Amino acid sequence: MSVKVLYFASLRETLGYSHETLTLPAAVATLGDLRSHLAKRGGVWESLGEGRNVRAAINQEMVGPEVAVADRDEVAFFPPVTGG
Amino acid sequence: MSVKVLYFASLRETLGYSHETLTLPAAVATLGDLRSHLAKRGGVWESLGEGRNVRAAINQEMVGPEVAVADRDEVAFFPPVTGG
Amino acid sequence: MSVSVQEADFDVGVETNALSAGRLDVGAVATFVGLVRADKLSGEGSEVSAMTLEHYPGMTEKSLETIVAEATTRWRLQGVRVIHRFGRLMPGDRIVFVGVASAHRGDAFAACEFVMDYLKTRAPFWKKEDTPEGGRWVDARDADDSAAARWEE
Amino acid sequence: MSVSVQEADFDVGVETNALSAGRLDVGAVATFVGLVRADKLSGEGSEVSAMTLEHYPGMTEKSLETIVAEATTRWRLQGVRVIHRFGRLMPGDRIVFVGVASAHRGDAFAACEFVMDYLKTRAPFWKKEDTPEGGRWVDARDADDSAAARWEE
Repeated sequence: MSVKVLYFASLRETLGYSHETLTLPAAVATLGDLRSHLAKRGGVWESLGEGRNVRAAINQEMVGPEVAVADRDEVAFFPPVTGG
Repeated sequence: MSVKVLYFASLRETLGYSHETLTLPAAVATLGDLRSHLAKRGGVWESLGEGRNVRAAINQEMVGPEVAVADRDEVAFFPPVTGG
Repeated sequence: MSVSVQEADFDVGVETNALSAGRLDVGAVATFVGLVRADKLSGEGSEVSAMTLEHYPGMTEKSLETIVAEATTRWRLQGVRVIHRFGRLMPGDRIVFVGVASAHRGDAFAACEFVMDYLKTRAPFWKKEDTPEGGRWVDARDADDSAAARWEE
Repeated sequence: MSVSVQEADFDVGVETNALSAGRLDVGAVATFVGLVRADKLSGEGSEVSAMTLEHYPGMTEKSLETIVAEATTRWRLQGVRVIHRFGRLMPGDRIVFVGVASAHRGDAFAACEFVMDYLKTRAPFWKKEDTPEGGRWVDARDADDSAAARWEE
């Protein structure tokens, strides 16, 4: 399974990436799994770890960690929004 | 005691007067007294009688029937407002 | 803080922009425009072809200024503008403008709605509609009294 | 019902008037304009000299359209317009416009405030302020979460 991952705002700056394309191991089934998977890279990637205030969207819709990730999904991680 | 009395909107049309200057008998002390005094003229003036939905102002400020009327006051009677 | 009672129409863009022009401390401008509807009484089958707004010159301005002053004691506001027209108006015409500037949107929204609710029940204006059956004075609405009463708590 | 996400400024008068133009069934237009304040962090002594608004192209439009659609199911609305800017903005610049047209003012006010509250917590925009100490990402405010939560009942 391959997904595109986007990072925005302070998270983008911290990680040094705006996007990447990832091939996921079979154990990664949900958004929460993907987030833990990325956090395990260590260093700045711990910004995605449990307890950090990170929001996520799949295919441009904000969803919770229990939602399944599918092949070719566009997944995005970002801090709480501050528009308006 | 002499007061100027103004009438507005549907009340003005019903009474056929937009304003008049009145010399009040000593018994008329409050706005409520003045209203009863006028209603006693009978006919269309009963539109000012008790239980009719009439609002009033003294010197351009909306007040209740208990407020005293003073010499040279500008008193106004009108239906509930419908602007905006 | 400025109040106008006038026959002339007003420019919504000019009035809204004036509330924040030249200031760097205004983060929120809430406005309201009230317009003449043709279908006011459509439930009863009568279209409104025109409307005449009567007012009590002198008291109108005073009552609007009192309402604005009350709003400025309740919320932190950086500007309030109220314009109310009188005279003959056609369906689609603007009747009233209320604009409020504040640092924060909560204050701007609340104050703008407050001014409209109080204006509806306390400012001496009366509407008479022209319909195919003739002129008809608009009745005060209980809903307006309830709306104003919300702010009394 | 129309949503725009753009770098360009917008004309408040044009947008407000468009909500009722050519219609005789609109009695109320409520609008909100959000602006860049220079004193955002004045409590901490830092003036804001500029701001950059980042967004998530595609999702921004979708999220605003979802919010507008939700508003139209909750209230009787005759028009909704949302414009949100991105890119570099200076103090005093307009950021966002929300305009709502309805027959009655209660619906217009509520829907306008609802759209702003949801936009503040659900539309993917992020502000970075320039201050004398450098760039600083604006923190999300608990007050915005509370404002949005009001509508969940």
